[in-house]
Amino acid sequence: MLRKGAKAAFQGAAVASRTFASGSPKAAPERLAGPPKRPDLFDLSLTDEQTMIRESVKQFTDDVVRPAAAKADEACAPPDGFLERFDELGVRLMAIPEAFGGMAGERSPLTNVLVLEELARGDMGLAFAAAAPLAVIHALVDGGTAAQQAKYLAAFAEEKPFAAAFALVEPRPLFDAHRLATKARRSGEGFVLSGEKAMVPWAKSAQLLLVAADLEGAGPRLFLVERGTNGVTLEPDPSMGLRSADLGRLHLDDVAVPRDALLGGDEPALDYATVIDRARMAWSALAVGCGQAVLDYVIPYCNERVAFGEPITNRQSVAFMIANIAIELDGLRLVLYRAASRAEHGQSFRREAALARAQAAEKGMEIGTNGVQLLGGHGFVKEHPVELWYRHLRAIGIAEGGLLV
Amino acid sequence: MLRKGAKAAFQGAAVASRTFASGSPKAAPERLAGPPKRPDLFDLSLTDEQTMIRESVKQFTDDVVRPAAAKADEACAPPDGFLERFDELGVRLMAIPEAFGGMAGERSPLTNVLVLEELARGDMGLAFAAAAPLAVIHALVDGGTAAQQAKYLAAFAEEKPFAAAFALVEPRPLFDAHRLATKARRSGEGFVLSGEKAMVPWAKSAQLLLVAADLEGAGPRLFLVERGTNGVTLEPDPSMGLRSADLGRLHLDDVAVPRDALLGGDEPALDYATVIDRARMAWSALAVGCGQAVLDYVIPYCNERVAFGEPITNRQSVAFMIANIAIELDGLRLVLYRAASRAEHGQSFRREAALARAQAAEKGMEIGTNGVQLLGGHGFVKEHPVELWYRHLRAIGIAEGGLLV
Amino acid sequence: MNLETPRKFRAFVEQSYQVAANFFRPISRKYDLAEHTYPVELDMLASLMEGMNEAGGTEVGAGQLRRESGGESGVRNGSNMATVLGLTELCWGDVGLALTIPRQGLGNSAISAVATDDQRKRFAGKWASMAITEPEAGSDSAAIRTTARQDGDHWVLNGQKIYVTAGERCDAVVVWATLDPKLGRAAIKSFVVEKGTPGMTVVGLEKKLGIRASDTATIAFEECRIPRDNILGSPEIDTEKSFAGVMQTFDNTRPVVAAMAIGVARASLDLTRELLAKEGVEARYESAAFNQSAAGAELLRMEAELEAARRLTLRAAWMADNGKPNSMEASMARAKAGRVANAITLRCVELCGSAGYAERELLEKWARDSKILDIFEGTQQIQLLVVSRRLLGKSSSELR
Amino acid sequence: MNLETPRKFRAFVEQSYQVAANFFRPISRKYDLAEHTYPVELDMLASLMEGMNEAGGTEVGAGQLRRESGGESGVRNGSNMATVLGLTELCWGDVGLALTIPRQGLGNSAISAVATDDQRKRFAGKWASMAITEPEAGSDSAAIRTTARQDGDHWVLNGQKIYVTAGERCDAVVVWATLDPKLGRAAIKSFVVEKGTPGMTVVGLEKKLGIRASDTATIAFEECRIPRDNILGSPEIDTEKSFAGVMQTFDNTRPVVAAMAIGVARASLDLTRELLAKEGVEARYESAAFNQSAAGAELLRMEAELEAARRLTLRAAWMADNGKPNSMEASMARAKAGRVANAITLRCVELCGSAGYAERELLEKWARDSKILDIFEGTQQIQLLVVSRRLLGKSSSELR
Repeated sequence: MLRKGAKAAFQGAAVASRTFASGSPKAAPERLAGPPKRPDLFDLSLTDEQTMIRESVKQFTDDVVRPAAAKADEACAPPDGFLERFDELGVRLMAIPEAFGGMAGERSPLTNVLVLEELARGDMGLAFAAAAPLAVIHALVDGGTAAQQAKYLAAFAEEKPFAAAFALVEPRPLFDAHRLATKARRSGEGFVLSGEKAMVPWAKSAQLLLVAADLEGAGPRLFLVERGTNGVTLEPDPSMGLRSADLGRLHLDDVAVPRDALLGGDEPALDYATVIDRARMAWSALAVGCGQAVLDYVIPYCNERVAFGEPITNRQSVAFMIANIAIELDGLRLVLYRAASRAEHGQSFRREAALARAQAAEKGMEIGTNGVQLLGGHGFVKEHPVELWYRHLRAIGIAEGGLLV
Repeated sequence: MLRKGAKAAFQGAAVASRTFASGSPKAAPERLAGPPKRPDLFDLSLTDEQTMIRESVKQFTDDVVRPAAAKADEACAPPDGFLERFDELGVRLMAIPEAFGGMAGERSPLTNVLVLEELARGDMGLAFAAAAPLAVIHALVDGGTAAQQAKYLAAFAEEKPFAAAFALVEPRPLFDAHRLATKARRSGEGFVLSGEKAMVPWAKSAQLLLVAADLEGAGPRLFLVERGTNGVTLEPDPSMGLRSADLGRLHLDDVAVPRDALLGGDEPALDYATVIDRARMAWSALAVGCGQAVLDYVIPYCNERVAFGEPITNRQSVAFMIANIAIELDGLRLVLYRAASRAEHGQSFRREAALARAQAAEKGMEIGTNGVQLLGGHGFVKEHPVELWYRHLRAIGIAEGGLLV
Repeated sequence: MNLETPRKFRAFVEQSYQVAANFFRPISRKYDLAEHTYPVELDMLASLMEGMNEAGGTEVGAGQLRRESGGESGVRNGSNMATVLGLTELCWGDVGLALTIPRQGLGNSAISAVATDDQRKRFAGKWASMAITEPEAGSDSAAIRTTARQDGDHWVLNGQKIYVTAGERCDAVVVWATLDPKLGRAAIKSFVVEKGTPGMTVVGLEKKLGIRASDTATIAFEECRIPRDNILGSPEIDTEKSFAGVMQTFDNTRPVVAAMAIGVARASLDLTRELLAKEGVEARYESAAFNQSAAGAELLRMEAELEAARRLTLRAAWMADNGKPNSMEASMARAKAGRVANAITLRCVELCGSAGYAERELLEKWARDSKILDIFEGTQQIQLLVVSRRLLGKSSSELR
Repeated sequence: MNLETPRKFRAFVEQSYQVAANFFRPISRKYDLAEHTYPVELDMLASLMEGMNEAGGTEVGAGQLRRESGGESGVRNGSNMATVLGLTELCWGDVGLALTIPRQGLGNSAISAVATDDQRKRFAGKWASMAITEPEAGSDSAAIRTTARQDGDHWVLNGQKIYVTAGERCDAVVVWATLDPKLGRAAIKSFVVEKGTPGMTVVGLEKKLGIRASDTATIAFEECRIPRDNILGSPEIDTEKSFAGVMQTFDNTRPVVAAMAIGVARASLDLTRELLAKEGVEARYESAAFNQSAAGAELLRMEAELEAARRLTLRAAWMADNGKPNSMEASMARAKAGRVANAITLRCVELCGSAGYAERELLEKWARDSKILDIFEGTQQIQLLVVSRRLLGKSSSELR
């Protein structure tokens, strides 16, 4: 009944679905190269450009994201104009090739990791919301056909950003990204999609959906589905955390899409498994950012908190718990950076992304629950943000897709 | 080559295999009942008899087992006359029904748990050695045919004890007690056994072996195999811990045994899975005993050890590690006692035995490694027994069979 | 030895389970969403349960704990065990609702534990909360700044208390206050303050991560005057015994909090087992953890951890019922149950994926609720201090 | 950013691996069983390796660590990283043997770190051990009671040291001693004592849980007289700086111990993976942990933990090579690697069952060897103290 009500609301006037013009396709799709090779040395330094981008995101995080987090959590939606404010950083245009009106020079997974990490330091839900459209852009750049790029990248390059989402997770226990229950079958010239997706951001406003579905006979594939298509419903699905991303559940009831909806066409340039790996790195980046927020918060808090006549950080159990947050956080971060830097330099990264994901799921939640524990009763109430991070961090290990680096 | 040499030694004059006379079977096998029902209340108290037995084993442990542990570990064998000294406690005769010359009144898995726990507080390897023949006795009492009982229980009830062993584990990674590689096939009137067993105690002197093998078409079964049978070889197999039990590897090279070797005959009274469960409780009991040894050792040691001007137990990291040893140890102990008391009262105990095993494997090793850690460098040298307990405790979760409660 | 639920409590446990399943579960999400709204359904339940208790001869809720004096012959399974068993069931239903059952507050348990017969009579039927924590003192009870000053036939209380569970809804509050801040723990006493007493004000309610059905109040005392007989225990300041008296409450209530943790963890585990079974994944008891699926092995491990916590908790309650000193065992139970329950509820969400993370199931709620149960009645760290001091024979100044 | 093994070290890493696989592994069990017997095979190896190092321009062993002064332009991958990479490989072969390679002692690393040019020349080619621990002082270096008294052109040492790795086999010992026990850490200095110096006696060898190929000696100093120039660093007692100088060694050696832990853990993991693969069980990288077999999931988890330890270790070495202060990072690496390696080696034995528990495979040996790597150069707890003091800005008197 709840579902029905929501359905009605979201299919009706509330969603002003945009339409996408076909544009004029290039002869071949545009792809972006990775950054130039650097000396073959172990090196943890960032490039000047990375430092610069990180600094500007940091500013945005401190000024906009963190202050908005609690309210957005309560409202189950990002604040009005959030996507526009984020867009002022230029991240969107820097992801779109010049041919479509963007200003992308290169494709750097590592820079994307740094951006996500920094955003999630402010709020994981808002980070998800901010970066969700970028995932669709990245997928189009990496794997779209010339026609798909002309149609959608051009739209993404317009003056104003719009919400888009990459829907992968399905509401099943032990969901496996490589065994999808959402099915696509060929029908006439196009496809018919049916199934359910969970943890889709921008439930109220997403205009374009990148949907993972099992294409009969071919295995998992990605499809571009416009919001206004018949049979597409997005109902709100508030969850433990990530609420500020306006999470929704997507219902695909025999949704007919044209032939051109299959990302990359019948022989996609983009390997599905690689997309999963890139998404896993993205979620690990969110775990790192949120974990850093915990660490940065508990250090001064516990140093100032006095019990039994001394700061509680004079006690080993408190101090060591904080030390272990720092150790596990840095360990996870370095595992992730290695995966991302391998991706950046064209090396295989399936194993490394898997290790990052495993660490993120385990250590992320550990940091989240210890963050609350360190504040004791104060950690349990909404006066302090640690309870929110606890809820966010439980998403790690559950979320798949949604983001890309 | 090593194996060949050992084989020669152990098949030759070194092993004076005894022979077993058939005796005169009773009309029906003797079985022992559990203890009488008690008031249906949650109650952690022991009966007077249990307290008495535990006290006498405690004395033996303090006087004989603990002092012998280090040397027996080095010698890879129990001290001379160990089985005889243990036998003075009367545990053997208390396991054998009166009909065969024993003095058993009842069958109490819980009492057996208490005995094993107390022995393992002295040394896990010697506890294994001491109780190994009892496992064969228990199996005969619980599941032997009248003929098997007449032949073997009468021998067990003779004046002097002899070594016997229940061989179950196989030297394979991820060994599963329910999927045996050791095979038994029917051949004429009897069976032919072939396979390999590991972690068999009393390698040098075991006279009677209870061997688990997969009987074609019937699944896992237990067989009574006399040491002197052709094709039976036991070679020493020293391991990380449990060395004092004289661990060996048993080779069964097409060993022909008579029809009567199948424990309980074709329709065994004793369910194989239940035997496994009882053995799991036994190993959990050893984990509890050895864990208790660790706890009892580290408390005074750490209280006396001074660093940075104070006893190291004034530091939370040390104190909490000890507290957690106590908590996990008691938790495991209670899980085990519950399983044993269910077995004692005729209630199902598969689930509870499995939970005890899971806890024992995890917490046992945790206690073992923390015991060494608490002594720091001193824990790493053989002046202190914690390194031995570390090695013993790694057997938990690996060992199956061997013992029964 | 017998570690099963005794027969005499089985019907009562079943009743508690029915309450959890039929009263709590249906309104569980409703009051999680409507924080600070009183669950009116509980009024009926409270009456019903009182009837039930009278009929069955056993009590539910934390309100009836009593230490036995010991020395009597025979083993007893009494109110501590009943409470532990009952609350495990109720919290399988909903921790927040269980915490806000009228007349079953933690304060009631404090009163039961140390009240005189006269006090017991006077406060019978009152719903009593417990007010210990202050803004500047978390687990550090010696730092309590709320004062109680004797003035003729009255005590006059001044100070502020936070995190008072059911502080708004209750009829009375058991307040920890010091007779003399300079004398440390020895001077801390507990006082019963009835609602409506001038000078006591509920100044605010917390917004919380979990147990949102239960209200958590901040209460201010300003020249709050209560009868002299409202002190629990002796008014004498005895450096050895006084604080021990106040602390003794914990020996009864810590197992209760452990029981609550076990209840919510079992709820998560039960539902997860059910949802995973639909995917064809189960724990197999006959196989070792590493001989099965990862999810099956995790179920097995969680079940074992929960079993350990549960038996530790029953032991602590059994000791209390039989007059055995159980401070260490009470803290062991609470330490183990608190951490295990939090870990289990969080893992269950992970295993159930987005199905567990969304509000449609209660799994995510249980993962929020459970966290407080590793903080209530002393954090994990406080429990470990209690345990290790006892084990190592340390004073609180040696091992801080 | 790049977190791979740099190309310049790859050949060297491969050589180290070959040494581990072809020299160490074949004699690994032999010297585990024959404790206190010098592995004569190592004499040849030591010469071979020295040739190798000269040819390759990189060094192996803990003997060549040097902090860079920083401030130079460009990123450096220097001796710290080379040592970490090399020792990981060697300890994949055998930790005990790696610890007893002639002329590659931890004492050599101490000399490299702070020696003057003259000292470096004088002690070149010497195999130097490190003597820190005393019977009454474990991780508590301030409690050192071995004294160094100045007497004309000499220092005179008195005291006893335990747990001196390679203490019997080495040519010289770097001894921590105090100039004045009353002055605490500030008065602790390190001194090089050459073997054969009258007054220095190896009084005994330990029997150990693991690393039995390596000798662990107790050494007594009785009026042991050494040249004045054998002090490492300044003889001045400067409350701020002196101990820091001595401690600075740790910033170089802790990542090395971490590297050793990583090596032995990888050995266990590699073999376990191989043995499990024969049973048809593997970690699947494309699936989440809970979507595979329990054993596969455990392999995945262990691999992830080891990867985290390894990257932390390389970071600490990279910082040392680039003149960045790395005390905290060195302790993070050592803390993580020590505990992870112990856990992994123990788990691998469990996964391989009796096949892993028996002496036929090296798995049980690695589970014994690994334990010392969570104790060496400061226990786990000491590392956490270092990390938390830095993070929280605490002095050693505030956070003890």
